Amino acid sequence: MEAKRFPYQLVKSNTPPLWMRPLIPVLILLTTFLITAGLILTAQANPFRAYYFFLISPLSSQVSFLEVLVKSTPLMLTGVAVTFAFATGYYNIGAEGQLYAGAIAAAWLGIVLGGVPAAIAIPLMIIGGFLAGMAWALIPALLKVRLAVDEVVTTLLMNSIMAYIVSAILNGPWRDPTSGWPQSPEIAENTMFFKLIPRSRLHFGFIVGIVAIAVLWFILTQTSFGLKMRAVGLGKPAAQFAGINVGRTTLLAALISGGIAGIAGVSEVAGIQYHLIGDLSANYGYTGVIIATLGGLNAIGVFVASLFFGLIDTGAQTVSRAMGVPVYLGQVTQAVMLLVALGMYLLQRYRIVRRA
Amino acid sequence: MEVFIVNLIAATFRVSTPIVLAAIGETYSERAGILNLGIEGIMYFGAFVGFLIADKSGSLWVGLLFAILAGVLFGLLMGFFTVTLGVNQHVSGLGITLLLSGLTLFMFRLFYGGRSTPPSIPSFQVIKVLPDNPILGPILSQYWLTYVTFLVIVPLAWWILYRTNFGLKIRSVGENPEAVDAAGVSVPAIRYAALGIGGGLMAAGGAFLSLFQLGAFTHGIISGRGWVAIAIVIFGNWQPIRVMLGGLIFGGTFALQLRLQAMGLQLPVPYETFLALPYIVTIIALVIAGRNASYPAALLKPYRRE
Amino acid sequence: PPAQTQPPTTGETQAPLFFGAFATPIEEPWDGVIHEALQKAANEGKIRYEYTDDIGYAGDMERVLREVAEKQKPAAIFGDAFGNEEAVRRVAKDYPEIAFVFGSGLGPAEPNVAVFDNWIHEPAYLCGLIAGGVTKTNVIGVVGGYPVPEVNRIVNAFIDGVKEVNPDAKVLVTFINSWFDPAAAKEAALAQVDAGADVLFAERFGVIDAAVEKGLLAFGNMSDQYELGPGHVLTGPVWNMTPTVEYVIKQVEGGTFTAQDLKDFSMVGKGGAYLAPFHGMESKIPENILALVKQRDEEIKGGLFRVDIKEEPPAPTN
Amino acid sequence: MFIVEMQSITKRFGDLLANDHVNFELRKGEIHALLGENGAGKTTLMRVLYGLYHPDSGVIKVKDRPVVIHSPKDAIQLGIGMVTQHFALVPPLTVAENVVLGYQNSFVLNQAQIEESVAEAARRFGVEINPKAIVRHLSVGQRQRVEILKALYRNAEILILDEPTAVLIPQEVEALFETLNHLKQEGLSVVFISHKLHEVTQITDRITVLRDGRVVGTVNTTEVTQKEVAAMMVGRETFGVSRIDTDTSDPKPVLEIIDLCANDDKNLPVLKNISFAVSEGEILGIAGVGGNGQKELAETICGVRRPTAGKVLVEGQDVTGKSPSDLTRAGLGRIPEDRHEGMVIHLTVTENLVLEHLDEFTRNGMLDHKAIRQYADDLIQKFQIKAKPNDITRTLSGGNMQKVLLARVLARNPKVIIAPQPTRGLDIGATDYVRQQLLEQRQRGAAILLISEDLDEILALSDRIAVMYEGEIVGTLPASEATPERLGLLMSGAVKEH
Ligand SMILES: Nc1ncnc2c1ncn2[C@@H]1O[C@H](COP(=O)(O)OP(=O)(O)OP(=O)(O)O)[C@@H](O)[C@H]1O
Ligand SMILES: Nc1ncnc2c1ncn2[C@@H]1O[C@H](COP(=O)(O)OP(=O)(O)OP(=O)(O)O)[C@@H](O)[C@H]1O
Ligand SMILES: [Mg+2]
Ligand SMILES: [Mg+2]
Repeated sequence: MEAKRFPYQLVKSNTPPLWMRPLIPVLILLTTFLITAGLILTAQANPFRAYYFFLISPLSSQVSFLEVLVKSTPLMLTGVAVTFAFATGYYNIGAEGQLYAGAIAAAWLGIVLGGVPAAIAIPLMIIGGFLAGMAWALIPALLKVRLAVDEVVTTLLMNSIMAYIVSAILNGPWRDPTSGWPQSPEIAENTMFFKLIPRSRLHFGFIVGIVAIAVLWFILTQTSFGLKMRAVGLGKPAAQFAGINVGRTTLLAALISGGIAGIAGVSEVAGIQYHLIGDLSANYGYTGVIIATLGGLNAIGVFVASLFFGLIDTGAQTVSRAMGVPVYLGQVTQAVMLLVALGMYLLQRYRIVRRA
Repeated sequence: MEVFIVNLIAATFRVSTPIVLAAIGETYSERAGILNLGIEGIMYFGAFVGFLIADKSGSLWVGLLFAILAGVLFGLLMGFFTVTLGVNQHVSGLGITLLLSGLTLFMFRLFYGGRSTPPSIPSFQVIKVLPDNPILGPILSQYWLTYVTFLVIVPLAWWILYRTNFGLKIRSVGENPEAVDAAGVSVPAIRYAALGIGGGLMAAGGAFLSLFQLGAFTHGIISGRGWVAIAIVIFGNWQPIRVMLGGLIFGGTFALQLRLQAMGLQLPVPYETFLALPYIVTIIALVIAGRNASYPAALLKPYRRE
Repeated sequence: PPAQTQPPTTGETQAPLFFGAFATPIEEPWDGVIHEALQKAANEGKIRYEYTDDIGYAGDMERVLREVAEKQKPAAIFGDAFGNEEAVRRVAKDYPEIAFVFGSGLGPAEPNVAVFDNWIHEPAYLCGLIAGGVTKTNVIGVVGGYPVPEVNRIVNAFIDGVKEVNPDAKVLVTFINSWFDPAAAKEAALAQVDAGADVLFAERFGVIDAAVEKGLLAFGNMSDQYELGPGHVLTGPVWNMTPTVEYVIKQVEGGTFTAQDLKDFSMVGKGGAYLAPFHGMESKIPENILALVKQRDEEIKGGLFRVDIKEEPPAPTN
Repeated sequence: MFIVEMQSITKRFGDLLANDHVNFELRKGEIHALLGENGAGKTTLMRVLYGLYHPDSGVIKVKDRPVVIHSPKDAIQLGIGMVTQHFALVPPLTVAENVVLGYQNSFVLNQAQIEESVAEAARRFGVEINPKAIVRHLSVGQRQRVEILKALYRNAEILILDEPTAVLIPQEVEALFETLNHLKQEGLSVVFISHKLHEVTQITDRITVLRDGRVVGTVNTTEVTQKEVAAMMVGRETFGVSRIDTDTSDPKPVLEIIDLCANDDKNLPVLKNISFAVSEGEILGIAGVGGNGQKELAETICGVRRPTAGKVLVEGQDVTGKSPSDLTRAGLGRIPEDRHEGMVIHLTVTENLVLEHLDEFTRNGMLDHKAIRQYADDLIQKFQIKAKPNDITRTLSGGNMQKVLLARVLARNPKVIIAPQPTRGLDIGATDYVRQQLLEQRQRGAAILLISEDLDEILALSDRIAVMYEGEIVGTLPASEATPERLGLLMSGAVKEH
């Protein structure tokens, strides 16, 4: 006997209906708003005004809009880095550590390359950061490919090890000689990334980020290496059977991933900080995992997601200042949005139909 | 020297307690096939909720209870994403850590905002079992939760996993959820249960810091202890007793490092070497175990029937 | 729950707007001291005050300062520049009409960057005297965050104080290499206690808990921390930013603000640093020591006694 | 009378109507076959009965009482047990733990007691198994026994077996049938899903045939011929495919295997000095009961398993230990044993078609999308694949997936074709198609290595037949001399013929 049931049900469908696609981001925003509005109210603020400051006001002036781009730059790079790995089925959670590896290299090169023309020094720094990130990614990647040691765990552990390496360097040989603060000496002027727009902080790293997005798109969709990556990511045994060198593809993707994360470190050192510091990254590596996932492991998605996270990061401080809401609202909102989005993207794979 | 070692052992148990609690919690989750990267956030939130409720209610016990309930709740939320929705486990876990660390600080600011000395309350006191014994005296001078952790929670975890039907279901669901489903046992129910227990233990680990060790809540109170717990679960090969040993090794190195510093000993290597040691050792352990590392086979894999 | 910023009250709209830009959460003691002094001035109606905290070191300081300078146009911005030195100085250059008053390890910068620092080495020295006098084991423990100059000079002054009254005493120094990990700090202190220490200096949170648990005496740091361990906290060096804030208010109102080192306003002479009240704990300190402390305190105020400023990492003592 | 009645069951997956008003009745104490081509809806219907799927409409009655089965738990309580094709066992646990999993209500797990009770149940139902054994170490046949015991232990009165014989060796099939007949005497009712008509006619009492999600009819087994049943399944008269003898007077060996050795996943020797040769225009059939190294033989030749010794030659050229892509280039056409492991099912049909030959569609590292599309369109048409080029492969039926694989391999006119279990799990229509294709390739001059556990298939297609037993070739016969009896003796390891 059929029990009484809800007359509509969710049915899995392979292609989401077209009308639903633009609706999804709107739904995500609305749900996030509803959930966080409660928190904003407990902080005795008006949620609508808070969201105005959150999402609109950063876009309302050129200065703050450029700041959104500045904030998106490292996220774009780590997002691309993580996507390379995840698309190949290699779960690199280590972008954070790889970013710092790149940053160490950039700081070192930035110090020693004083006097070398920028046109040479800056490419060298980018290459150096790429190689350093790659080198740090090499250990877990080799362990994975050669010994089948799970990369989720090793990359996560490598992040902690890198944090201690940075701490040891900054509290040891590189402690700033003038301030005594745990930060490296400043990099030479000629190795600093130039500004794209005068009187703003938008620097060359943003271009590097855009290039990374373009490279990701190109490799994933236009090259046979990209198809190999996706094949390995979606079905290892089958890819292997079809003659794809799974180990090499995985290794290469993992190394590219680490290298690009390393460039994110270069961009922060040479574009923003001009020093190596222990707090160089506001968890950009971990946020990269989130951005890659929300971006659906494709270039356009990663681009949009990183801009959006840059916006929220920027907006959070504005809300806090303008309305006296604790600055941590930004973090909470990002998290809620992530979790809501995870749920919604899943919904996208279903259709609502009336029961027969 | 003897005194040094005795004190070191005492400190080792003290330092390991929150990590072992959290690691056992993570063991339950991972045994059921869910990698809970929300651990760091759940510990943080547990530390705060425990403190807040203890402060407002005036009872440490009520505080601890609420911390555990909060942990269970967010363990279950992790379940909602990874079990019910079947979403990527890393991302869900990182999301929960992001959410809870933000939420903790948000609430901390609302309740205790802007004070330059951290709010504090009288904490649970140390219980001395053999105060006069020169060796066991210092070692058996611990908080009650430390005794409970090592004498009850760890052995109980072993017993539950290997000697009860519930444990059989947890292990099975982490190995082959299809089998559990076909046997008429609800896969989500078991996974939710394991995540709930796990979350409760993680939060208890956090609350140990705020209600036992410090009687206070501050920023940075967890400082990565959750990630250490993750490493230790792997190091311990998902077996409670070995996980506990991993926790003790970590606690031991940490305590030793502080003691060598306190003795004014100039170490030939940066002190960070000691702190990084547990992670390095875990990676080496993974390499040695290699292909044979007995990952729960269904770890990270969502299960859905249709 | 308390709102974060002081709502402007009628009649006080002319009061200048001061802004706090803090890299750490205001719960961190260093920025907490600055925040409290500004809040106090605001409560007294001398200024209007808004702030943002936990800006961090990942490059956001510059944006926050620029946005604030553009939109809020405050009369002065207070904050700490440690770890964000360049950002602060870069922005300041673009807004010469705003007074930038920042905690800094470097000097002032024309035309509008004034610097200050916590110069509490003098009361720290006094604490050293007391510690040297109350220790029975002749072992004293100090737990600090990082060995940066601001911390080193407090610790070194404390050690010098100990040495004056008790040259044989041994001072153990441990850095936990974190600004915020009270559990580690407590464990470090317990390790020192196990190594014989019976008096503890708590540069960081967590250490006083160890003293309470072990029934020992301890010194707080930065603010009056008696409530963290009643009956155990003797006193401690206190940093008071109010003299600095009041001075800057006067200058801003008088239009005389200049780039300068405001160091003096954070020292004992101008009331920027002092020994925390004893809360009745004098009884635990020997008479002669108490007298010596009073004497040295007067001498310091009168400029007759100089506490050395040593900024290199403290060496472990015998 | 009827222990189970399923009335007008409808189940949709998206647009697909997997069960369309299906009526199915199971009598107490009968063995009832559920027959139908791939995708006919057999598994779906039984998953509905076992509570794994919820029907969109329809009524289920068990012992004349209408019931709603939400989950396997409900099904088990109603006395229904199901053994799926992919076993639902937990490999690191013991047999006893697997059997009691979810069925013990006590909180404490008493190992000794459960082992005893499982041993007792095994004796009672005549299922031979050691309760203490770790499932990981058991053979496929033994695992299936654990599954059956699991159902019986739960007091199942209705046992569903989904393609139980697909993975069994003939002896194991015999043993299974004995067990089933025994259980039937005890009053057990069995639903038996299979593609193999001779098994169905041997063991069952009644047959229900499904086609495209609908019931074609239910008949008494004794009243129909295999041919009639087959016609019901496919809606047409079937014709078997078989080899026509050709002149093989001057054989030119194309594939040569010389003293090949390899280890299995546990690093134990599984291939022991295998040697044979396959000539141009010849099909060499490798017969043998499953698990005697056939799988590993195919894997080793196909470059996915490393040989420990020996040589593989293609037209005299040594290709031992070469990578899969080198092998493909050397003219080796490789059909994977497991379709799902041979194709990336989340990629499109087009992408899977070119995956093996990416280099040819790459210019300076970039994909030549136009050429790829052209190639895919051609193959889809030529091999009558019922799919669009951009369909995700996962959405294809098993038969169409196999066609994609065949297209990928055969389009290259390979000199050698390795075909392990090429028709496993396929329905009659698809099976015919695949066999036809292999014979055409033979006609073209390819050397074909056909590995199959289906003796009928081996006998129908092979020019010569080699038998594998415990990692060795124990005999090779020309087709003209091969009889099922001689092959059976070799397969059982009783004799060797060289
Ligand atoms: N979970 C599912 N989601 C979507 N479609 C499904 C699912 N399971 C089965 N189908 C589809 O339903 C139809 C019936 O499938 P079913 O597995 O019942 O066939 P079958 O008769 O058991 O075939 P086979 O002989 O290959 O085992 C097929 O077209 C199949 O593609
Ligand atoms: N989740 C699914 N979505 C779409 N189609 C599915 C799904 N699961 C199964 N199918 C299809 O259902 C059909 C029957 O499923 P089944 O699992 O019985 O596969 P099969 O082809 O018979 O292979 P095997 O006999 O090895 O199981 C297959 O064509 C398969 O592609
Ligand atoms: Mg089926
Ligand atoms: Mg099938």
